[in-house]
Amino acid sequence: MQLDDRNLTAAKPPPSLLNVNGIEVIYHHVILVLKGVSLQVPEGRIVALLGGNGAGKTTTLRAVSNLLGGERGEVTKGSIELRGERIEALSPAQLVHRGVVQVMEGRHCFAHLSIEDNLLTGAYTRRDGKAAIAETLEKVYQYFPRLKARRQSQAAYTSGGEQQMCAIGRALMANPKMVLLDEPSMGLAPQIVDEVFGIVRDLNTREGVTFLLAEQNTAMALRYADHGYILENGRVVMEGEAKALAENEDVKEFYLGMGGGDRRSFRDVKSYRRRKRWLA
Amino acid sequence: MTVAVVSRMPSPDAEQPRSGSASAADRVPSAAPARRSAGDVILDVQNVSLAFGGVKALTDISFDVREHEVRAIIGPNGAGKSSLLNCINGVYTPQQGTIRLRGQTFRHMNPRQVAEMGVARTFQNLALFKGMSVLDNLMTGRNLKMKANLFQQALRFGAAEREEIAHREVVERIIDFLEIQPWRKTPVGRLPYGLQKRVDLGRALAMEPQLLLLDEPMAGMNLEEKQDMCRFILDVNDEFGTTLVLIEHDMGVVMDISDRVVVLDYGRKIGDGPPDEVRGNEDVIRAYLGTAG
Amino acid sequence: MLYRENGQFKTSYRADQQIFPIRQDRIAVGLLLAVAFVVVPGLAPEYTFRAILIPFLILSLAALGLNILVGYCGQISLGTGAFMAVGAYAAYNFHVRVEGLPLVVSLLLGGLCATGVGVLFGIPSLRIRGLYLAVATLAAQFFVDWAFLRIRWFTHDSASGSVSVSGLQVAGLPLETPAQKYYFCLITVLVFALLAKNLVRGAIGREWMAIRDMDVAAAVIGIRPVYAKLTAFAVSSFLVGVAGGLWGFIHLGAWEPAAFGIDRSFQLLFMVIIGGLGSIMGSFFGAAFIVVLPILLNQVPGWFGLPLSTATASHLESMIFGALIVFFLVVEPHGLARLWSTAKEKLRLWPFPH
Amino acid sequence: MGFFLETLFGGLMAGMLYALIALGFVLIFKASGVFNFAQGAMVLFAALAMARFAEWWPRWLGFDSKLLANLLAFVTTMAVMVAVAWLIEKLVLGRLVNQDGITLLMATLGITYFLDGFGQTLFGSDIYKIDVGMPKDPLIVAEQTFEGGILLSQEDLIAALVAAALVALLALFFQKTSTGRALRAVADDHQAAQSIGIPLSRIWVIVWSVAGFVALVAGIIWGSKLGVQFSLSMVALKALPVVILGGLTSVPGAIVGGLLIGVGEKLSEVYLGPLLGGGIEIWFAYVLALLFLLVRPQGLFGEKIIDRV
Amino acid sequence: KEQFFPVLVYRTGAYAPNGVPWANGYLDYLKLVNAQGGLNGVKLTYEECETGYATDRGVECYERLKGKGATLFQPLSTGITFALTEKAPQDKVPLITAGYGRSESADGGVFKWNFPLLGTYWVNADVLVQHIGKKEGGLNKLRGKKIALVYHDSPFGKEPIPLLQERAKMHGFELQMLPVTAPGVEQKSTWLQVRQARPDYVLLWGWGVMNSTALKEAQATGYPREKMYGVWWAGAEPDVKDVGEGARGYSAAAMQHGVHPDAKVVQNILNLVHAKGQGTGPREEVGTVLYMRGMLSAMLGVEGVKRAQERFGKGKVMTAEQVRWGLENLSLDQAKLDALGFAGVMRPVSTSCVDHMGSSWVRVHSWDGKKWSFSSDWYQADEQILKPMVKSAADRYAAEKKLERRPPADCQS
Ligand SMILES: Nc1ncnc2c1ncn2[C@@H]1O[C@H](COP(=O)(O)OP(=O)(O)OP(=O)(O)O)[C@@H](O)[C@H]1O
Ligand SMILES: Nc1ncnc2c1ncn2[C@@H]1O[C@H](COP(=O)(O)OP(=O)(O)OP(=O)(O)O)[C@@H](O)[C@H]1O
Ligand SMILES: [Mg+2]
Ligand SMILES: [Mg+2]
Repeated sequence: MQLDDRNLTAAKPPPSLLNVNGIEVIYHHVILVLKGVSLQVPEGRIVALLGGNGAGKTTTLRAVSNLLGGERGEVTKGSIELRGERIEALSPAQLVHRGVVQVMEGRHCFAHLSIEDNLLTGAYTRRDGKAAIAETLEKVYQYFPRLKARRQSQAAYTSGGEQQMCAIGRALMANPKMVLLDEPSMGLAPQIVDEVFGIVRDLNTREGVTFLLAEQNTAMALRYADHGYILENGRVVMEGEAKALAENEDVKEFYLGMGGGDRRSFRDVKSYRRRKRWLA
Repeated sequence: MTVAVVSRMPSPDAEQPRSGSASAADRVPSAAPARRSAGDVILDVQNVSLAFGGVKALTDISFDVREHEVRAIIGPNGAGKSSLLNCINGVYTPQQGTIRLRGQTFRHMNPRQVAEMGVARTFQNLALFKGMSVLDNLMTGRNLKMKANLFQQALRFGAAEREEIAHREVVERIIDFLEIQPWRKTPVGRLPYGLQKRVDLGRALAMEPQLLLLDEPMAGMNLEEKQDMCRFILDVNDEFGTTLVLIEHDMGVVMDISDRVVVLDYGRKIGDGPPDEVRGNEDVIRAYLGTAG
Repeated sequence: MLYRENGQFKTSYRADQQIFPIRQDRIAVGLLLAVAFVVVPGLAPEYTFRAILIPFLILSLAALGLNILVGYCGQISLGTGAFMAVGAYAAYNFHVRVEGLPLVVSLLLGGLCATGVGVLFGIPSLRIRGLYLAVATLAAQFFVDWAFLRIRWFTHDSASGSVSVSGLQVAGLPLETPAQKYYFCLITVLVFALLAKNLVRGAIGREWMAIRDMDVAAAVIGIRPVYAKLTAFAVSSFLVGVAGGLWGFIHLGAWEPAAFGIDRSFQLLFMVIIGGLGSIMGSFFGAAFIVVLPILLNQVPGWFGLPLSTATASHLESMIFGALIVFFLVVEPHGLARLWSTAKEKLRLWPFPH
Repeated sequence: MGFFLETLFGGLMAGMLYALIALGFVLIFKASGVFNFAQGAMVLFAALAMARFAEWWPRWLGFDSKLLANLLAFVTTMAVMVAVAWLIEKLVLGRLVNQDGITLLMATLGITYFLDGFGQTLFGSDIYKIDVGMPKDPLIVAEQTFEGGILLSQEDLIAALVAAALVALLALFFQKTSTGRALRAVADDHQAAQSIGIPLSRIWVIVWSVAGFVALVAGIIWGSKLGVQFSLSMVALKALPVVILGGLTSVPGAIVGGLLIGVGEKLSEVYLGPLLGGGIEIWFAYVLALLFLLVRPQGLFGEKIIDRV
Repeated sequence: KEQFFPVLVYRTGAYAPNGVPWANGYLDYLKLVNAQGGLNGVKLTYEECETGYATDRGVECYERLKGKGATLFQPLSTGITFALTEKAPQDKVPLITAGYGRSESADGGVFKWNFPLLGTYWVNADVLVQHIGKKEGGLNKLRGKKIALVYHDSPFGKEPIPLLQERAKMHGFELQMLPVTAPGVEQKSTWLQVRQARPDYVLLWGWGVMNSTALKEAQATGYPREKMYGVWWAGAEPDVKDVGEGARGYSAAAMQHGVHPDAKVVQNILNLVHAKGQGTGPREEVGTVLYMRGMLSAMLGVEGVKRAQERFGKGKVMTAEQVRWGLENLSLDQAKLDALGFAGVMRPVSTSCVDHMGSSWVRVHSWDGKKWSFSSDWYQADEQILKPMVKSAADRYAAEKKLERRPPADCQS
């Protein structure tokens, strides 16, 4: 279904950094997950990817960063372009060299390494010297003081939230141009969630880093993003300026929980299984 | 047998008006506590301390959980919330303190004993059996209740088969309820993160616990899904009187559905009481909630 | 279009819990059994019985046993050969020392002895995990090899350490011709495969898999790791022990410890992994693959009239064998069984690609 | 007493030789999480190549300096081992990213078969000789102190020194370089390593090449000791308890494990063997390792096995 | 008209260096027979099958080739021999285990289908003790001496033990047993024990890499090679080649043959087979110890067929059962051997219904650092010792298997 919000995209001036054109992704040769997803991420913007569990957000990000191989998935149709260059055949490492880094869902810290070593491996691709790396490390510690306190602990023995910070920090260590963030807020205390989004905005405005952000915390995501896509069942069902999306009645009802204007209490929700779907 | 109990599992039918104690008045968020008479203390944690080498994960924590209540634990990252749950169900052994569970006092808890006493839990970092199907994952939750011995199972006649089917029925109801029917036979390793969380919950529910410990069950869900989950948790709580201990970072959820809240900070307890009271507590605001509240 | 489950609705959980819930599968299995019981014995030449079918069946049983341990319970074992040896030598001792003991009983008792030894060497698994556990099982392997070579009592005082049996009978029927042996193996293997299948799809199977996938979580939902691991060792080594007995009694007739050496352990591990970890069917696939492939490879040059020397052929065989292992792992790390189910999945969708 | 010391020394030397093979295992495991069963086959392959090239080069180029022949053969073999590493990455590991340890282990078993067949096809399956001028005759020391003196094998002594040097070098590499850290990251989580830009393929080629180098050194030493023939690949089985006792991830562990196993098995065979009928050293090595593991399940120096929910 | 010879060999694996020359010799001899016009006009055909010295693969080879009308089998591995001994009677195929296999199978009264022609390990061991006794100046001089048996820890290595124990009892020497785990690449502790015990002699019962390793370890521990005597499987070129000078002085049993580059049959092979480019292996190998052994083994099989033809019809293809009769009634006297080109290589062989061994002539040869050469005269194993041992072991086997001894009438079948 096409929504009028489409029109709003037309006015976008900046050139798109990342262009995903109608990709299809299949896992294990038989499970078709993405059924023609297209999206644009303009340079220097924050784009949010929204949608329920199993909509295909993670899969989209994996397709972009080319991490599908390890999951036995493959892109079977469509193309992905970074600054006009096709990148489906590039290795993840080459993408990192081009400045695209992904923060994986579910943390994936290096269990046996200390937090600090985890962060330092993040700078593996950097060639700008020890001093510059140390500087970034300091910056990450500033963002997440908790990490500094736990720097010598083995990552496996830190708490869930600490690992999440570690994963985000590790990606930032690469000094990326574009970050693919998969559910960054998961498992973080509210203050830290604010902090993370603060960092996103900060990097975005001050260093021009582009973000593609898969997030369940819709309200937060739409607050910080410029543009949003809503995925359902492997298809983009709605897209538009973040503000416009936040105003949309359906989005309000299903993603922001404000059907009747105010936020409803969790205690008041009367029944389940009343999910409306754009594509049923 | 067990099946009878579970047939009272919340009906999956959406439109049917909800019965029982959940009257409209109960759902006014501001009038949170005392929805029903608070029961006896089911779990009593006394002066528990836990350290890993130099890291003090928990220092002298005491709190109790009463029957039928929804007890939330909140606190910043690394405060020791998950560690506390791990102590309760015997994964970690605290260096100091005692834990009293339904009248019995433990120093060392053995996970099996704890499970036998009707305690189930979900995990923060998914701890599902990745190679097994959704169905099998939930069925393991019922293993404690299965009685057939090895030989009966190998031959699979009569009792063993009947038992298997009876438990399957229970599990199917949970599957229906969690809306994961299409994935019944999919290995859980292939499910998206959010669904895996649901399966994790389903496995704990399949144990029909009296005390259910939930470690961030709603991380990675969107609002709509969280609403469902809350509804569900409340239903379980209402209908079976299952006592719930819930760790959650979403303050909306915590404030709305919990009866009492414990706040941890760097291994210490800095607050304990009904949501409203905790929300107003200076220490809690400073340590956790931030100015936003 | 032929392979559809459309229209086959399950009206009871019992129906859904059958071993083969899809009708076409049931038909296929029925046909397969008919072939195995009726057609094959009529057609197969003696060589096929002795060199392919019988070893295939026996090794399938051993692979099945190993699969329970490695595939279902996640405990790596490199000592399968040892447990086979225990089964074979124990059965031999019962056979020669107890006058008139029926063959089947000897074999089962052999299996039970293997169970004992298996559990004994399984005890370290309570503390040691993963590859480290391989050491415990290798200790079993080398120790058992040594014991049967060195301790003459086990070999009934034969000077060379080699033992032999003959004149086997089952329920009064002689076990002489290849076809008789084949039937005996086929029935034994089918019975045990069925029992094993029941175990793995029942409560204990789920306990094993739970321990394999995440042992801490398993403990939290009330599974005792001790019980789960030791039963896995027990069941596994029982099956492996019976297979060992069959291998010695039925296939070889005379054997020495080298028949159950470390190579055998590796061979079985190959079968299990190539066939598919955690799949009963996979054990059969794996055994077929590993038994038949070398023989095929060995004969292929002959068919094409290629004048390869034995050495070259055999080196080539080793290379192709290695390459195929890698190839199958690359195509499907979960083994032939998974490849098979993916193929079925595709068939189900056919003619549409997805 | 003299005999005890002799046995002890014998055990220590044998242990160093095991350590040399064990090192190859540790290296690859530590750097990629792959338990490389093909290490034995690589030793054989490298030794075969070395022996044959040392024979062929003088024939091809028509000279007869043994030193030059050995040098040329060494260089050629090393090049071959790098090529093998590259192929293994391209055809096997590169396609098995993010798979379970056991799948990878299996793949290396496949490689083992392949290399065994390939090596013998290329280089023949006879017994060949590597002659790098190792002294063969025994050295008797301390003849005044003990009757009959203590016998040392010069060959083993040299081998042990080489092994020690190699271990020191590798330990340094892992501890001190950022590549060392990246290698350990790869072993922990292939996907996450990829996601932060660690080029798995390059890393693997490097590691397997280094393992090839270690295999070559081991092949030369063992080959000149035993002669180059198929059984060489079986010394890997003797290295297994060593790696595991020392800890799969520890380079120094390989040495310590090697020494313990070497001494343990020689003493047991010599003093316990006659009571039990002999031939016990092979299982004794494993039982010894097992006993240590019961105390420390991750081996003496291995990283703690992570066990957390 | 074709007589089919299955050839079980191992050209790969740990024992390949020893297996290959044997196999080449075997094939070359069959080729030679064909080049000379076959067996009274019957052409010999053959097919190799790789066993890798593994019992189960050997059994598979047996099953496969048996189906193609095999004349006889030569398993070339003690393990495979044990397995086939149980199968051959049913399949009615004779087994030749020339110089290996089970020693008690020399008793044709019980082992109808086994033919350990030329001698068994007991023969081998017996002669080595005799030789040592002779060096010491008489068997009675052995009293109080110590002889160590370093053996391959397998049925093969354990075969000689009963005989040596018997001899030890008789002459009062001490027998020290030192097993070496297969394949035998690790022998340090074995040789430390040798160094400690300082035995007067070491008997080496090894195969494959174990032999060269033992010699190297002996060198490294300074044990004199002159005091080491090997079984005939430890006395060929691959065992000493890469030890070279280090093995100088080492001796081994040679059941009948040794190295014979000049024998007439070898010349025939070179002229009629190799010269036509049909040689199986490299030319240099022809005439070496294991090559000779392969050739000899083939010859024995061929002569068995020839003998059978004498009874059942010249120029006909013989069945396996008929060949069995031929093998049981071999009578290769010196004249026949000379005619075949084996002059100087071996002594007469003649079998009978009870004696399936046919000969127990053995020499000893020694390695001088470059080649093997004979260092003793002919010996014969001591019947007095051997016979009762063979009989009692065979009886035991028969009892276990509930077999009857063959009645004399059966000898004509
Ligand atoms: N490794 C895999 N193998 C097979 N199917 C997979 C795999 N990963 C994902 N899928 C399937 O792809 C679909 C989309 O999954 P994806 O992880 O992209 O969802 P998501 O939008 O990220 O959900 P969530 O919010 O829960 O993380 C799901 O139906 C899932 O079953
Ligand atoms: N097994 C362990 N070994 C060492 N340290 C540990 C272990 N488990 C937890 N810790 C430490 O104890 C502290 C508390 O961890 P815990 O997981 O309980 O935090 P949490 O409150 O659940 O945090 P989050 O909200 O981030 O999940 C952390 O600093 C963590 O690093
Ligand atoms: Mg996701
Ligand atoms: Mg936590």
